Amino acid sequence: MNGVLKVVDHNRPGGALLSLENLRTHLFTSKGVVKAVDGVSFEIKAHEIMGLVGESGSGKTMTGLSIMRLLPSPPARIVDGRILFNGEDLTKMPDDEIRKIRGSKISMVFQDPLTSLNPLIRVGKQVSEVIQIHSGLPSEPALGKAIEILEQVGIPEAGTVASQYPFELSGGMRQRVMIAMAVASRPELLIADEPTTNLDTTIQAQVLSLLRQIRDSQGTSILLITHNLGIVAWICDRVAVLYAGRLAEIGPTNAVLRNPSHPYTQALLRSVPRTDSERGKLETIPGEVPRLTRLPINDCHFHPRCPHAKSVCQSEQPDLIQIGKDHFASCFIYSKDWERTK
Amino acid sequence: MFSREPKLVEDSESARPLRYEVLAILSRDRIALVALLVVIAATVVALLAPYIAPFDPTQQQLAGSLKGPSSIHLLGQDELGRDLLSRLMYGARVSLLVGASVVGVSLLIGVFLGALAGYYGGKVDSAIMRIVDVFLSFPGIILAVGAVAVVGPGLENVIIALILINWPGYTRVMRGETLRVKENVYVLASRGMGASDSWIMRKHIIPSAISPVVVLATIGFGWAVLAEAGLSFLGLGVQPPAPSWGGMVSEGLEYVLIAPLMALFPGLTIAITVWAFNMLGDGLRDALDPSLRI
Amino acid sequence: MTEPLLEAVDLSKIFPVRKGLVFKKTVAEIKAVNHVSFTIGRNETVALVGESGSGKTTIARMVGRLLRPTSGRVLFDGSDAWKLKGDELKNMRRKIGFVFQDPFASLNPRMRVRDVVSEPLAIHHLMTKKEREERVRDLLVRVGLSKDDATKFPHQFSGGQLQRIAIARALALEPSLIIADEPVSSLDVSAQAKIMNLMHQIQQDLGISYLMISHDLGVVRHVSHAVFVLYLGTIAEVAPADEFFQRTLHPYSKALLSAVLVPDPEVLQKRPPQLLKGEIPSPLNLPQGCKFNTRCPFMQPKCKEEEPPLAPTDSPEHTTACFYWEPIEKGEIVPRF
Amino acid sequence: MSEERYSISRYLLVRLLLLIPTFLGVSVIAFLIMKLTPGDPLISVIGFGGSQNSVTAAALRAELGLGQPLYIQYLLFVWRILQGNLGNSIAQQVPVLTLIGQALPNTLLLISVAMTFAVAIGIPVGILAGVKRNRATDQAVRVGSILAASLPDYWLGIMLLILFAFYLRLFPVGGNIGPTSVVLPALTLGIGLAGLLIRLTRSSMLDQIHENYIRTARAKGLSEWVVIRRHALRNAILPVITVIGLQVGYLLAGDFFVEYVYAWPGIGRLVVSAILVKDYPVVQGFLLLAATAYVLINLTVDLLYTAIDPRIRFQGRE
Repeated sequence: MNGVLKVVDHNRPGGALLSLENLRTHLFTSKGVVKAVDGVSFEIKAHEIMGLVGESGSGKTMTGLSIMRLLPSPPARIVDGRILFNGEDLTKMPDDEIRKIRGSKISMVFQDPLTSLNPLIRVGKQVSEVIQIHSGLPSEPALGKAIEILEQVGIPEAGTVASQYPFELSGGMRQRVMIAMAVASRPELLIADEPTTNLDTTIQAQVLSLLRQIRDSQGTSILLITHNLGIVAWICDRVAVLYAGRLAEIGPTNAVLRNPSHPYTQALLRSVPRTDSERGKLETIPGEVPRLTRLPINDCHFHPRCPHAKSVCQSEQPDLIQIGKDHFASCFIYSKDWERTK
Repeated sequence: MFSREPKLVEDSESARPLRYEVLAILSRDRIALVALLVVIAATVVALLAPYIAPFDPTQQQLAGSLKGPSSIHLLGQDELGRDLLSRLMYGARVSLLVGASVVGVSLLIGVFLGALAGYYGGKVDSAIMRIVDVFLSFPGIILAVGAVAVVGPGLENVIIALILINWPGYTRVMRGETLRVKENVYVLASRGMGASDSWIMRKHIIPSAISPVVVLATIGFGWAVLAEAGLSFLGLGVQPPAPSWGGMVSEGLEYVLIAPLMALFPGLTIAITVWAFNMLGDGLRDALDPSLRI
Repeated sequence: MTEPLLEAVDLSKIFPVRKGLVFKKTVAEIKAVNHVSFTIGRNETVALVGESGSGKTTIARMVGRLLRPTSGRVLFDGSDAWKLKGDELKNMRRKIGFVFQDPFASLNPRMRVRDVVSEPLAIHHLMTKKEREERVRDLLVRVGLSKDDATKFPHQFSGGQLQRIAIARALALEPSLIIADEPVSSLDVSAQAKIMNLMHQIQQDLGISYLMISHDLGVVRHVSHAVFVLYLGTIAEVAPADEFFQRTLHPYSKALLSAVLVPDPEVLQKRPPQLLKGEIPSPLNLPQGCKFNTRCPFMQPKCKEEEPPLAPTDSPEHTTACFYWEPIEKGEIVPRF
Repeated sequence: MSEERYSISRYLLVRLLLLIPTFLGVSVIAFLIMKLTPGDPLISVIGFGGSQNSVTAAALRAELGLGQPLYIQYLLFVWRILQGNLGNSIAQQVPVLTLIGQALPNTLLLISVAMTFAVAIGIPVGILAGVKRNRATDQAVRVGSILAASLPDYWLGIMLLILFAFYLRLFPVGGNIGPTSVVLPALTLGIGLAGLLIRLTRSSMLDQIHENYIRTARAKGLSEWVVIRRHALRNAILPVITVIGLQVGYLLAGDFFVEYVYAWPGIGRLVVSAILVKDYPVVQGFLLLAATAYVLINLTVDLLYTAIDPRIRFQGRE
């Protein structure tokens, strides 16, 4: 098709830290194949915070777990595509090599810090464990370093906290411990999966600002998985919007949020309740998120809910089309012959 | 708790009434299905024993004493020449009757007292659970042997003794489940609509708390069969000449060096039957109830 | 002004913390709610806003007669809700409906939608079986579901659809007040908007009042007429919604409002979220004086000694529990971050 | 730290106090179970021993307070227990404590060998089955372990006896006549126990392996073996410990079928034969012993729990 550019350009110098090429991660369940991630491509550059947004079932967590190679298997499996990290394909990497990368070069912060921490191990030990395996430090100095890192992530009296158990800490503190574990080996990439979802509003702001500080001070790239467009607006440099396992739109945060181009992004933004608007009804997206087991292969998955849908949307899958500088949307509206299409 | 990602298994089985869950589990779990078939077969044999047994189980035929399997006596004959197969078939009646009545009554008592203790808490709970504690602090089988020894051997007494040692377990599990279930928001919602305690118990607590108790009952059935056979082995169960599996093992013990099959067959029958109930319970438990793992 | 539908008068709730396995004695108290009063008018939505430990859910349960207040009264339609008995109590129950946060938890997964929605009718022995089925179908259609959904089980629906079922159930007895505890916070953005619109529509059609509990000021903005901000069981600020979102006076309300991230990078650049220091104090160990003093950027010596009362401001119906709201607003006290 | 120790000793004290009502209940049952026996126990005793004359019988009657009202008999019974006197065996005219003291070491030996065997087999196999969930290995282990737990132990005992003692002549036929005597009875008990432990370890592992913190451990870059050993196993072992403890309590006499088949001179055989001849001082003594063992084991398990799981430790302090 004319006017269509590929997002991923390997030949660009000073390119991406991580690039996903046509990643497909499917879940093989008794009810059928769930195409959780179905051909997603994007890249994360050094020192940038990349937002990955979507609603339930959009495949954002599966994307994060695919990068970490931490998919629950069975039922999940990467069936196609490449994940290039510093030029190496993570999907092809043997288990013992990916293990060396996990927690040292790429690390992950999960949504629910209480259940994500081992309930029976003191938090200092949990942080020092990751230091020990990747630096080979003996346990004493590793613990000392762990306390240092706990301090760096804003935990007061880190020495005391280190000897406490997760259940003794508040939600915000637990998430700081998780972040400490993730940054202990100064990773190049930090994947944060809904890191503030169960936290209070004022605590959420603190944790997000901590993540930004980490990027600023250590130059860590961050893939921030979230459903909250406000979070994206505040701390992300670029954002990718997922819908039903596919990329709907990707671009610089400013461009995507101020000039949303995919009809889904547009509708999603309009349905966010905002404090700076008026009392009354919100705009909504008609219909429901589709069941992932029953999706056709060749269509735009958003077409049943799209106000602009034409017949082409039901029979072909749109490619990403460039809208502006670094800004792409996968919608036929931006194809040259949209006016003439039925 | 409020994960925004879809659950990996889209339609969780535990979110439906019990009968749907049971069907769904059995349709996937082949081994549990085999176990179910064994249970059904044992039940059919027990019910139809008078019609399908080739011989009268008490009919002696001294000429055939301790004879091995033959085309007429498929599993052979005992010391009095009685047909072993027929005796096993009639023995199934005893085993399953004991299993059903022990489990049935213990289940009723346990569900009732457990729900009461868990739902109301406080003094009701303390009173019920202290009694349960006392019963649980004896080795159950010894208590049963003692109780039968006190009131005398016989089928009814065995049943009563086994109920006596069984109900506390059901009560404890039901109480635990009730404690968990009553924290559900839908119970609070029901109270907000003005529901009475008895409504909440009938419509919400018992239906939601029952599945681990059902698992326990399945396994408990196997346990009761095993226990009855044990008591009969000691001569405390059904009295001769009426056949029972445990009694047959005991009779076989005397001739075990001459005719080992006489003890082998009833033992195997017990093992397979108990295995089937345990297997079925295990299959149900894996899917139904993560909280009950013993 | 007509008589309010519901009046909460000086409500307090203290949870005792007991120690000991045999002889339990109270060793500490959690003051979950301290002297909270508010009224809800007819056809009006009142929002209680706050973070964890603010006591908002406790208040909702006391108002809905699910949790007995330690002191204070709840007047519903003029009569003391906690003194009603028998038929009068049943009558009050019929007039108050509930919608809870997580629809997966608040609907019994073992019941068909039909039985879920008609449960309140069955509890109150209303209508014949046939009439109930008719009513369930009407209710399902009213909340935007199909009549055929009546025979399905909850697991066959999405979170948003389940919340519609929960609303249908709350409407079954034609209540005059619905207490909604975080009704949209566990839902996806697009489902959130739909549920909020549905609640709005129902209010317009049926003239229902809502007590809306939420931590999300964006949601509150769209549905409420009056806003109550709670911090650690105490009211920090009360204002009509339109005024609140124009002009907040209490430092906590300001911080809370600024921490709500608007999905617009330019707005956030102009007005970045204000970061509070520290954690929310434990309700077991409440600060002396103003409860917000440990985190307040405008804190003055007096705030550590005296607890500020909820006092009127220069604007009608706008009250706040801060000694220094005026100098703060005029910029006479500079924040320390 | 001192506060913690203080609270643990207090916790212990409270737990011990809570035993009083349990013991009262136990003593009532121990008392009643034999009191309800129809007929005069001494008749069976005299019939059994054959050597007692009517004078002995009268003395026995007086000692046991058999002529008194029931509650007096009960109070006498409790009074004697509190003095540490469990009475004499009617059948053997020996103090009950002596009989129990002779039998207990044998039973403990049997239980400990059986339990060691069961733990050595059950826990590793259970872990393996849990890690390889739903593969062929797991299914085979599943069928086998449940079968092992379903075998009637008297029958299994007989079969092992025929095979190993009569045909293969590897082990002695019965009694406790040397170190090899314990092998067959312990194996008989151990097979069922191993089946139980396999099931339990497996499901407990499965519970843990799906927890979020296991994913975190993997995300740190730990190898699968370290994830299982350092993270999953520690959490999974708690319910297994409970069951091992309870089983030890249960087996104190629950192994009597095995003791019976192998003529093993342990508690189980002592008690069951005492029941059968209505030698109720022995039965009563045993019931009290079993209940004491049960509660002490429970207490030990609870303390182990608090040592392993900090959440419980802190609840205890509250």
